[in-house]
Amino acid sequence: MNPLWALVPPLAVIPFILLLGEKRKNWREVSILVAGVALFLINKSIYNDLMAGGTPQSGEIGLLADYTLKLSAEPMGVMFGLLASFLWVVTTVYSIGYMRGHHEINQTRFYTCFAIALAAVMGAAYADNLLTLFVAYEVITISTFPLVTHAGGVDAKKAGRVYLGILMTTSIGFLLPAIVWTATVGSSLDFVPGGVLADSGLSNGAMACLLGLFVFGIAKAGIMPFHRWLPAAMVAPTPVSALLHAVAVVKTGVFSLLKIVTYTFGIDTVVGSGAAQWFLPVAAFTVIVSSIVAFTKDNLKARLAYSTISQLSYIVMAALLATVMSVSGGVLHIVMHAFGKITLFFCAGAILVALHKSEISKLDGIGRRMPITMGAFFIGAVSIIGLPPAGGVWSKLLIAGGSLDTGTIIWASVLMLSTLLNIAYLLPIPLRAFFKPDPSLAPGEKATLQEAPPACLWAIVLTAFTCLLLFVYPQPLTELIGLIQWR
Amino acid sequence: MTQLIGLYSYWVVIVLMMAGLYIMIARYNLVKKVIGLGLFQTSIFYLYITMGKVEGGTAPILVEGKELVYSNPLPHVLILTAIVVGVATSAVALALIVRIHETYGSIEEDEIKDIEAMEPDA
Amino acid sequence: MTEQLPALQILITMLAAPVCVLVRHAKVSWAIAFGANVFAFWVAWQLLLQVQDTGAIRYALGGWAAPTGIEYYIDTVNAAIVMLVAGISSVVLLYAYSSVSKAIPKAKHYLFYAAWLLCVTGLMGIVITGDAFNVFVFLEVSSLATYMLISFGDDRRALTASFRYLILGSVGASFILIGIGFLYAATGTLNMIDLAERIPDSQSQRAVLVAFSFITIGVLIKAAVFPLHAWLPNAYTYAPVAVTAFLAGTATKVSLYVLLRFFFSVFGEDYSFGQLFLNGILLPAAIGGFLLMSLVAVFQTDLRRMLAYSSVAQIGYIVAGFSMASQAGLAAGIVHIVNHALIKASLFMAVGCIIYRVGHAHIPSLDNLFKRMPFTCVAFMLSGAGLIGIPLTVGFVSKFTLIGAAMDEGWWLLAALILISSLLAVIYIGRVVEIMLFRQSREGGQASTGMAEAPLSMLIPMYALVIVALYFGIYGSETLGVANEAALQLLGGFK
Amino acid sequence: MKLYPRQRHRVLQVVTKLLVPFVLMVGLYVQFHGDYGPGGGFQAGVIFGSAFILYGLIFGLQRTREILAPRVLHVMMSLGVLLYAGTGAVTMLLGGNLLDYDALAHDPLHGQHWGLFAIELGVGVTVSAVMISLFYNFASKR
Amino acid sequence: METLVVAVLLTFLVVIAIGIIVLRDLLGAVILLGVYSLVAAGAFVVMDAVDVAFTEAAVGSGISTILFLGALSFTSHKQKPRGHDSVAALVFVVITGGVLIYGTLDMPYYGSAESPAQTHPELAVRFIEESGSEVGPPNIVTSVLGSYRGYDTLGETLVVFAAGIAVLSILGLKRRRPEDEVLEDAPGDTARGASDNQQAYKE
Repeated sequence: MNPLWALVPPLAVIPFILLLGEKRKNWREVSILVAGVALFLINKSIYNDLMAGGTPQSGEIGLLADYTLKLSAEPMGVMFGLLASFLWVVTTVYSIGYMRGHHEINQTRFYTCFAIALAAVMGAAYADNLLTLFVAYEVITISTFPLVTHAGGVDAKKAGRVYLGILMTTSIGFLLPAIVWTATVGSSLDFVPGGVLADSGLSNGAMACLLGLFVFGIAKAGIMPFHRWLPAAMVAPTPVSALLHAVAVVKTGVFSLLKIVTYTFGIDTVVGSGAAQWFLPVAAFTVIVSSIVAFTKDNLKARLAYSTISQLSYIVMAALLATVMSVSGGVLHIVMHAFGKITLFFCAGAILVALHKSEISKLDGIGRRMPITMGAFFIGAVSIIGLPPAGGVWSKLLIAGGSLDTGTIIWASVLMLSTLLNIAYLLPIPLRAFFKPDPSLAPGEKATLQEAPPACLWAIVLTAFTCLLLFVYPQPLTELIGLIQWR
Repeated sequence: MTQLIGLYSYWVVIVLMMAGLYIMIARYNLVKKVIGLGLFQTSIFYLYITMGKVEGGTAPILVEGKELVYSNPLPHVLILTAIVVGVATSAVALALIVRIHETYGSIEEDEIKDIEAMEPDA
Repeated sequence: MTEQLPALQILITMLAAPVCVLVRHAKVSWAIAFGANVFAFWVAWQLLLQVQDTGAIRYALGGWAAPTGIEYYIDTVNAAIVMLVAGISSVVLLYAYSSVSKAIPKAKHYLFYAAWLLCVTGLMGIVITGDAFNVFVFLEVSSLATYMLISFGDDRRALTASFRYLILGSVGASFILIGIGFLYAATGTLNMIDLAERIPDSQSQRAVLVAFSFITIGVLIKAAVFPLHAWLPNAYTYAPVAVTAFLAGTATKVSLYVLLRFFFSVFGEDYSFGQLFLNGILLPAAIGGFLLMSLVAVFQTDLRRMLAYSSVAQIGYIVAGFSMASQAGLAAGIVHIVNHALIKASLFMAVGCIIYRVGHAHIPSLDNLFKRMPFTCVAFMLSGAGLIGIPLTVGFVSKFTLIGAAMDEGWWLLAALILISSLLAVIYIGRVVEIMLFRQSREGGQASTGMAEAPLSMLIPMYALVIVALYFGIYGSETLGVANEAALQLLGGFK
Repeated sequence: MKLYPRQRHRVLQVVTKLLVPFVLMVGLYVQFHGDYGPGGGFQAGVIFGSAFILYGLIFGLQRTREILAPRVLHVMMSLGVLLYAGTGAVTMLLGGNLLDYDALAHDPLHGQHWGLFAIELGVGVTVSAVMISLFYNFASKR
Repeated sequence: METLVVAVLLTFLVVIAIGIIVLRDLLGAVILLGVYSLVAAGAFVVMDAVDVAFTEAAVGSGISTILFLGALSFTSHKQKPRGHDSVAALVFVVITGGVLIYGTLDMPYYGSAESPAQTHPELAVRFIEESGSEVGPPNIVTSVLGSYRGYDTLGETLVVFAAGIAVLSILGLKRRRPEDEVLEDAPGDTARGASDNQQAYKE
């Protein structure tokens, strides 16, 4: 199937959203769900095509004289597309419950921007060349800006400034010149196995500069010091945070980086030129420091945000290590982390809707009021930490294994250290919820069940279940990764 | 020395042009600026006409049956056009000055700037 | 018929101007002006197709073959620019109908449209002529009409802005006149093709050099290239907004075209850039323009003035493209001429809509405007995104090509500076967008009184331009293709 | 322009009345004799205009306007341009290029003659009308 | 002889130009500008440009002087004593002039018959030799103006037209009230006139 179809459902649903509006919100949400399911099916069909040995691709649009906009499916993109479309459905289900439960305003605008962002994510997933990827990347930035500033207050405005400021500055200041440079020295901007820069004649130093422009230019990957936008975006409603932090924005960042390393530089070029050596320490630094910062945050969403920064840098490291195993692990980690983190955010939102609490220190004993939510939280946390029986363990193993290929154990030990920190800042939350006494209850009083709206709950259960499923049955993903052409 | 004689008129004309330009730049009075513009342009006309002159020539009006040397008519034509353009520009400039004086009560550039500096943004 | 197209290009709008004065009726003269412009646009389109098909067209006026007579010389470069001028003029005229009816006393409408027609005629005349002196004549036609159009502004500062432009513009025109005079003395001809042939052999190379520098400075003033831009901010701020939209899209662009024509066709690339090292002058002007003027734009409180400074900055980009004197650089400059014209015209049209409803364009007082005028604000944002150079807008196409061209030349610093100035654009556009989207916390902001959009007759033309811009932002190869072709022709000299 | 018509001078009035027709005559001469001597449409227009300006200066704007209404001037200045550009259009209709007067008659020289006549007339009409109009505008503003 | 006359006239022009710069009385400067045009016109006659001389005399010293006087009658006659010793302007002007003089150093000398302008076979030479048979009128300037470069003259007419409507729109076209018409013939009452204008502007 032509990957262009993947853009159709999210774009086609926009007129419906606008027309149906606030007055017929049920129909509006039904139409979004229909679009989501359609999108997932389209991605599934692209997946089938790919597995059957086809190379689905679209026609091209001449954006610039020699460079075109074109979509095509390759394993990483299909995986990302499947992930994003699946989570769109789930997030929509969740946000139906959340947005109503939380009485949010301007829901029409919210869903519209959401749909545009999704279309752009599809564009990024199936981008056939750097130019297309860049276009999609920028559209995501802009279409998610109104989501971040959704609340409309002074805080939201400030956060919006930081969000747009960092993402735009880096993408215009670093990413764009990197792409133009690539176009100048490489023969094309296309993504080709083995990379186009392999025989560009760039010196090792220049190669390192170029790679650096990409690494820092893609601030969506959250590498320090350009990570500030992510915690700032916390003012957004929880479904947005879930979307931003689990699917659309951050994953586009690391996904882009993985693709660029694999198909623009070529993993051999990255290793051969030694370019990555300059940036691996930065990624490692980010992993550790953001874990420590997460530890200090009492606000649940802020803690999750810093956790995300840390986890993203795993993938950045995976990309920079540039071995087959590590990059495979990075690709897999996109999925694993997505399911884990979205579960956690859903839970955070559910707690906010049901109990109006957002600080970790106030969560004592809520496990008895919201057992399902907190149970799911536990599973998500386990997956993020990378312990069995959740899927996160596979990707972490792959990345760690890949890092050993480089002949040093530094990077592996960074991962291990961060795992310990993960345990330290994530596990206490469910433990607190289940085992500490609830201070609002008189001694001996039984806690009443106060779960979030059912729509939220369904979504939470689904994602938590997937985390577990991916532990026992990761084969479809590994098969897909096996199709990646490395050289 | 030949150069001095041959180019003397160009140089004087250039000095005249610069006199006009100087008035346009250095004088704050709007009318004076337009006067400077007139001076500047008239001097440019002079430059062109100088270029068309041929030693011992006559005005480019054909006289039947005589072999005469004629001065180059083309600069004349160009300058006829330029004169018209010049007076048209002056007319518009003066009209603007009249209105400026009417609304600002001044035709001195610095005074007008002071007045404008006090006004809020549009 | 087709061989008479070049003459029709000028003649119809030229005839329409006096007809407007004859009918003295606001609506009828608007209709005449609009019809004439649309026709001119159609002719320009046909000409572009014809030029791409058959190569450059030479049209001898009065039947006197050049260099004896005056001729039109039309190749891809100027066919594209004429089309741009006629197109922008048509769309903005459509828009002007409502915009002007509120801003200008009705009794003067017919004069306004007549002046507009004269201005368009002058601009198109400058572009398609192949005669150096004729450039001067039509430059003055358009200039006089422009002074008049600016003076229509309802603020009294429009008068001084117009006067200042008149003085500076006359200095520029006089410089051009002097330059042409020196060229004539050195070569004996006025026809551009003939000039190009005779300049290298001229005995008076010093005169040629002076001619070159005077023409350059004269045109730079007209094109408002930094630091010769002093006339532009006030003129754009106080002229009626429709006029500003029109001028921003056409007048400076035409001057930039003249620059190209003289640099590359008449004097030749070898002379301008090889012998004279012209980029030593152009490059600092360009960089100073896009950096300093973007910075100045950030601190403006009047939306029109902010956009005016941004115009000077964007002209800097164009000149930066020219200064590379490479095919890629020229193509980037030319494509940005078109793209910036589209963006700026639609931005000023959006400002016009705001002024139409709100009565002013004071940025801090536009808070929460999105609620009242969502369509206008969306148009503003889309065009503003183009100014920044966000992908899928035309601005991206030009910026990408420009940076690519700079890197091709190995001018890394220039590429970096261009990027920095794009970031400044993010700030000055972002600031306005933020104010439009959010309510200020202070008292006395816009009361949130339902929707109050500008009339459809203003919105439709504005969106027409926005959509065209989006189209060329996505199918950028179409404009780039023409620009590349034009750049090749310019570098190849007259054929 | 400040005019002081009440303090008019009888001698000036008489002289002007005598002079104006002659000036007009000179204008016409320059207009139609431009082919042979110096002068042409533009100069003729200026002279023609100056006759009215002289009249206006002496007899006051009001009376001059009664003779030649501003409205008429607008028509004249437009017609002049139309005549000129229209000549160009006619040459195109007759198969020549814009302003190729050869197309106006069978004999190119005759064509040139007619063409020059028409365009000089156009210039003259426009210029005289504009000159008088300029005078009106500056004079009526006080 | 001709050269001598031209030199004398040029010297006159310089004197007048200095007078214009120095004179603070605008009326005087305007008159001097008129004289300047007249002297220039005289020089044009000597340099065989009779048509130009005719026009310059009529326009430069006639029409434009009248326009200036018209404008001055509303404004003050004195230029305020400011904006004088502008060093920057002086430097700019001197440099510009220096560049121009540099440019003339290898120009054809005054009156040279061999200069490119005089010998271009398709322009100057053709105009002089062929215009009689190609266009007709003995006055070559008329032929060139009307026919060879008729398109320029069309542009020139447009400029005049543009100036006409520009001045019309800037100054004229006000809705006049009856009392204005009466005032027209009264000796200028400036105070009243000014207030009228203010009102008219507001309209």
